[in-house]
Amino acid sequence: MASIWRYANPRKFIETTDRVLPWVSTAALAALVAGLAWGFFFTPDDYRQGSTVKIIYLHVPAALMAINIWIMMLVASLVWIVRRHHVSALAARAAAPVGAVMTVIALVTGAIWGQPMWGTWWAWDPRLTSFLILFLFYLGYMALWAAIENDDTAADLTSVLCLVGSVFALLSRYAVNFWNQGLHQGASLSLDKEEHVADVFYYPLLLCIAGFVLLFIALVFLRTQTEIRARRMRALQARERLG
Amino acid sequence: MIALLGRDMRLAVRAGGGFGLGLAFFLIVVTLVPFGVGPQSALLARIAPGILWLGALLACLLSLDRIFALDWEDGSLDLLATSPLPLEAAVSIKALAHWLTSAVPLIVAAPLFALLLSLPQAGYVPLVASLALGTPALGVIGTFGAALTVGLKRGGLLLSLLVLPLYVPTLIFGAEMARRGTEGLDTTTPMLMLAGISFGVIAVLPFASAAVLRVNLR
Amino acid sequence: MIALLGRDMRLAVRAGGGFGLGLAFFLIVVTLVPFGVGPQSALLARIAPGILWLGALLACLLSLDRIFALDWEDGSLDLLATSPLPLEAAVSIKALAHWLTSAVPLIVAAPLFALLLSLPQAGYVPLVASLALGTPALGVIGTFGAALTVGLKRGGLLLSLLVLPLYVPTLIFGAEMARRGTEGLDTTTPMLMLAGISFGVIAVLPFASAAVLRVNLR
Amino acid sequence: MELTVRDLGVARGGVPVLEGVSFAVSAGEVLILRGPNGIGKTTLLRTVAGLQPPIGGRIGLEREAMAYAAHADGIKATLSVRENLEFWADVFATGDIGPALDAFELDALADRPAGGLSAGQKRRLGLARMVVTGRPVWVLDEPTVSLDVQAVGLFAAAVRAHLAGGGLALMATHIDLGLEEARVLDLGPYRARALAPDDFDGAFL
Amino acid sequence: MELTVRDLGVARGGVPVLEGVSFAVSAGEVLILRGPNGIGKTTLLRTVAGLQPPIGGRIGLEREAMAYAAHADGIKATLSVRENLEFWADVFATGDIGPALDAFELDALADRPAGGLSAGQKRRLGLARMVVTGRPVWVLDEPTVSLDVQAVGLFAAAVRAHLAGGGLALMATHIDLGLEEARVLDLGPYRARALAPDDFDGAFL
Amino acid sequence: MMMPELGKYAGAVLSSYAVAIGLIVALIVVSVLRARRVKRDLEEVENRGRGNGTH
Ligand code: HEM
Ligand SMILES: Nc1ncnc2c1ncn2[C@@H]1O[C@H](COP(=O)(O)OP(=O)(O)OP(=O)(O)O)[C@@H](O)[C@H]1O
Ligand SMILES: Nc1ncnc2c1ncn2[C@@H]1O[C@H](COP(=O)(O)OP(=O)(O)OP(=O)(O)O)[C@@H](O)[C@H]1O
Ligand SMILES: [Mg+2]
Ligand SMILES: [Mg+2]
Repeated sequence: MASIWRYANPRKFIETTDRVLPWVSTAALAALVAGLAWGFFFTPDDYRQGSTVKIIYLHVPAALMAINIWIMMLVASLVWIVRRHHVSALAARAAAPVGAVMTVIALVTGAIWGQPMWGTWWAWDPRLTSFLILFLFYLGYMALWAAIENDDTAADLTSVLCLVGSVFALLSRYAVNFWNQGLHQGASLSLDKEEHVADVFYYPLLLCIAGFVLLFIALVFLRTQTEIRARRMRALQARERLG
Repeated sequence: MIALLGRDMRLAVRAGGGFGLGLAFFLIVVTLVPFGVGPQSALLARIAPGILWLGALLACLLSLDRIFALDWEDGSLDLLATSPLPLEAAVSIKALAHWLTSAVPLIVAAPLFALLLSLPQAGYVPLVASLALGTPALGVIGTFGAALTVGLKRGGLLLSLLVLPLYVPTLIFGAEMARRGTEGLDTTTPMLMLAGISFGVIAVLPFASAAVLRVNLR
Repeated sequence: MIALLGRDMRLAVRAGGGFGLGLAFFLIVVTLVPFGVGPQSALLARIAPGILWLGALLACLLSLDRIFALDWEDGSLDLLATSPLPLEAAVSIKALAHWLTSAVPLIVAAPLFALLLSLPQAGYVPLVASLALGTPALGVIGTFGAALTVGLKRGGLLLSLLVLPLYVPTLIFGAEMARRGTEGLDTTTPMLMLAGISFGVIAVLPFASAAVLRVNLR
Repeated sequence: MELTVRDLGVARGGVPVLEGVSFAVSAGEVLILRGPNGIGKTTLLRTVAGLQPPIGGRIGLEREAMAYAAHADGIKATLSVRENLEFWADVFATGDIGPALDAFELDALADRPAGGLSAGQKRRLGLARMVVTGRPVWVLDEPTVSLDVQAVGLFAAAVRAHLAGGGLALMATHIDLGLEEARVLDLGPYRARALAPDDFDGAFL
Repeated sequence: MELTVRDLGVARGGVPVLEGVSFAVSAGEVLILRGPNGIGKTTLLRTVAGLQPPIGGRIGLEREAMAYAAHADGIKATLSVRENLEFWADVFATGDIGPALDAFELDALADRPAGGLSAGQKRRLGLARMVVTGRPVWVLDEPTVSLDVQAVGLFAAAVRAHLAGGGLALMATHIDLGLEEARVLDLGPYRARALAPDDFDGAFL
Repeated sequence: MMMPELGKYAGAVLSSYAVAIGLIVALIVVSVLRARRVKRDLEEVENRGRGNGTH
């Protein structure tokens, strides 16, 4: 029985993901459409927030994904540093733009939600602020990948950046909490956990989260394949030129 | 001329994302201000026009040394100076390329950053207008500074030092125009001054820059 | 080791005035703020600790790319990497030299600038203390960023983009400590955090920087 | 077309290095400047190319006739070989880069980013730029540094083609370029004399 | 002391350029690498000097024994010639720079800022650094670029002195260095072959 | 399906759905297009390698 590292072989990875991709993407679309439709059309308004509560089906899954994708990139970077499997470095690269888009969605939906709820598009609330910082990390990570020509060098450097960045992201989260303490109670305006857990909102939300997760998996599979092929293509072209 | 513009734009875009990075720097300066100053949005709104102008100015400043330094280091500047292109034209085109790659994205994205600093709605149009009028002056003045310091190893800081005082009038009128606009006051005077500075500077400074560059080359 | 420190300091001083320029940039940023924000001293006093910290951070940032870029361009870095000096030591010494030449003058001069921004008397000691505690972290983090981007042609803006989010915790605690001190509140927590960040970063990051540098050299 | 230099004096960093240099190169000729390191060949060539003013004498040809290649090649690492050349072809309004690519066998490298070239390949690109300028006077500073034997041959052929087309060339080098027809000028005798120590005003020249 | 290289493979920019290079240089010997521009001499020397990892084979000497001189000289323009050398003498803990200054006739230039040197003078300073390292293995990439004939002689003498002291040298060059005793290795036969297109994993090397 | 009554927040809800779904769709489209293009290009390069026997 081969170990899971088998799938770190690029060819094996492409073969396997080619087989699962149709299923994952179908499931992702199904869950997303069902969850969003359920949430949008068939849930009641909240008595305090009115119809804006429907934004939760986008906002919360996107926020969750934004954080979890970074964690996934961290793990993939560690795998690259320790075991030097090319697929994991490329998977981290493939995931970053997805994570960045998720962060943007969380930020934008949050901002749109904030306008009616808090009367402002943006407040320097700790949670919002740490998301903005996370977005900056995504930007820096992608910019570093884009700026370096040699793929292995880029993989090494971005992995270290991801590692160091994660430590600092945690630190920033703590720092931001400290900084805004007692100055501005923006956070207290958001819903308590107990309130929105009301089942009517909860189940469609779960379905949406599942849809986002599946969508992420499908996208990462597809994009990793692309990165693998692009990398191989660059290698082949470089050798061709050697003649 | 178009060849030079095309080359400079291409270089800016290729050298690790010319467009995006100036923008990112602006974003980061704007993000850091609340960390330093505190998160109260009333306070932020009051200083927003000034900080936005400062941020644009610094983002512009940081990329100034790219204008000539790279061409100097690899010898292209010597070769350009011996080419049929008049140095005055080369300098103007380089200023234009710098403005297109570093200032235009800022102008477009300024409203978004204004949002982060809770600038009142009324301030958006004057802010963008003042940036659009003022940044060409920043670019041309900066090109002059870059030409002055081009021979010096890593003249970056010296460049900032020379250029920043020259930026003062532009900054004053620009920020003033944005602030007055925000508070609903009349913006004609600062706007005229800003436009005057920009046009004057565009008409005259390239000659000074070219002269200075010639001295630095010999 | 001392040879490298000596050389880097000497280079910083000779290359058009290392000490003076960081300071001058700080001065100019601090001077431009009132132009951007308006001259009311109550407002200025409120934002003073934050702006001073921001100014120090930006002055530090602007000189970061000097740390390795020059040595990279002229080939010294290759030669240093093949020398008996461990790269970790070289990186730490370069961070130290950067701190000595760019941050120490700022710390010494900070009270003067605080005066310009009408910071209340009570704020002087905490401001200087916070800068003294926090700037080493800025230097070491910046060295890491510089090591990351050393191979890239004019990676200056990318460097800022990578480094600024890493600066957030230091800035928050530093500015917070200065502000609390100014308002007469207790500064223990931010001070401890700031010291913790500085020591942690000094102990760990040079290894990451050296590793990254080795990757960039190959 | 003739490049005549009369009694030229050149200075570097404010210090005169060569004085009283005279020579003439007419169309179809090459003049090779020789002299030990530091005698002032680079300084002289920069002066002839119009990049710095002479401290004395005159250069009998306007700078618009000259194309200059320095120790550094002015190559943009992120642009491809073709883009690098095309840029100069546009600036000099000469259009076609095909002959330049051919002359230095750069076709195979044309689409590579110039930063990924080896030292000698970069140099070949730098020399190809001269072909693209279309100017009659080539001013070359150690053109064959880092070139292998075959590439030196390419260079000699390119120079001969340039001469055959009515051009002329002035170059400094320490090594043998395989251009037997070239005249050689040794700069040794023209070294600037040290200043008379009581010539106070002279020290401000 | 012997530098043995077995079956070495080197890559640049992720692309293998040389494969299966083997040679041995023992104390008192010089090996000169030859090959056309772009064959991979620089890459090979960097690998031997320990700046980049080989993609195959092994190098039978630790990098602490080697001193490397690249295309670029690592000279600080604002420091004087003496300060430049003294810095490296301190880093390599060898102390005295007198012999190095003598070997390349730099005494007269010792207090000049290095930025004001001519191309050949700079190169002499770069080579003087090798003397200062005190290391037994010299790895030199085109050492005599820009040097005049007399300076090439100085270089040959310095190499001979190094060999006489039990050192050895490995260098790449296109021109004749006046070192008749040197062995020459042509790199032509070791050019890496293009990849078999079906070797999928190989393209990740 | 009938449109639910969104009340005075219709703008907010609809625009956040529009933005979010738009971004997701754009991401998917970009990913798929790039995947196709790279796959095709790679095949071309591989075939070229086999065809003219550079190996
Ligand atoms: C730009 C603005 C915003 C950002 C960046 C943002 C970010 C986040 C983040 C990071 C989470 C955490 C997900 C988790 O940990 O489970 C979250 C959850 C949530 N947000 Fe926002 N948010 C924003 C604005 C808003 C607004 C205006 C509201 C509503 C008034 C809101 C309501 C919620 C709710 C109800 C949750 C789920 C709470 C929970 O899991 O405890 N958010 N948001
Ligand atoms: N800034 C300066 N101040 C004083 N002297 C200088 C300065 N720059 C260069 N020199 C000197 O001027 C002289 C001429 O230099 P130049 O580069 O022209 O020599 P070269 O003949 O081209 O030498 P090489 O063959 O080494 O390239 C040299 O002796 C050099 O040391
Ligand atoms: N980033 C890169 N990607 C692909 N190929 C590269 C890259 N950098 C260099 N090369 C190629 O690697 C080869 C080896 O270059 P190297 O500098 O080692 O040659 P060299 O033998 O030293 O040549 P020269 O005599 O011109 O100095 C060259 O063909 C070069 O074009
Ligand atoms: Mg010379
Ligand atoms: Mg080489």
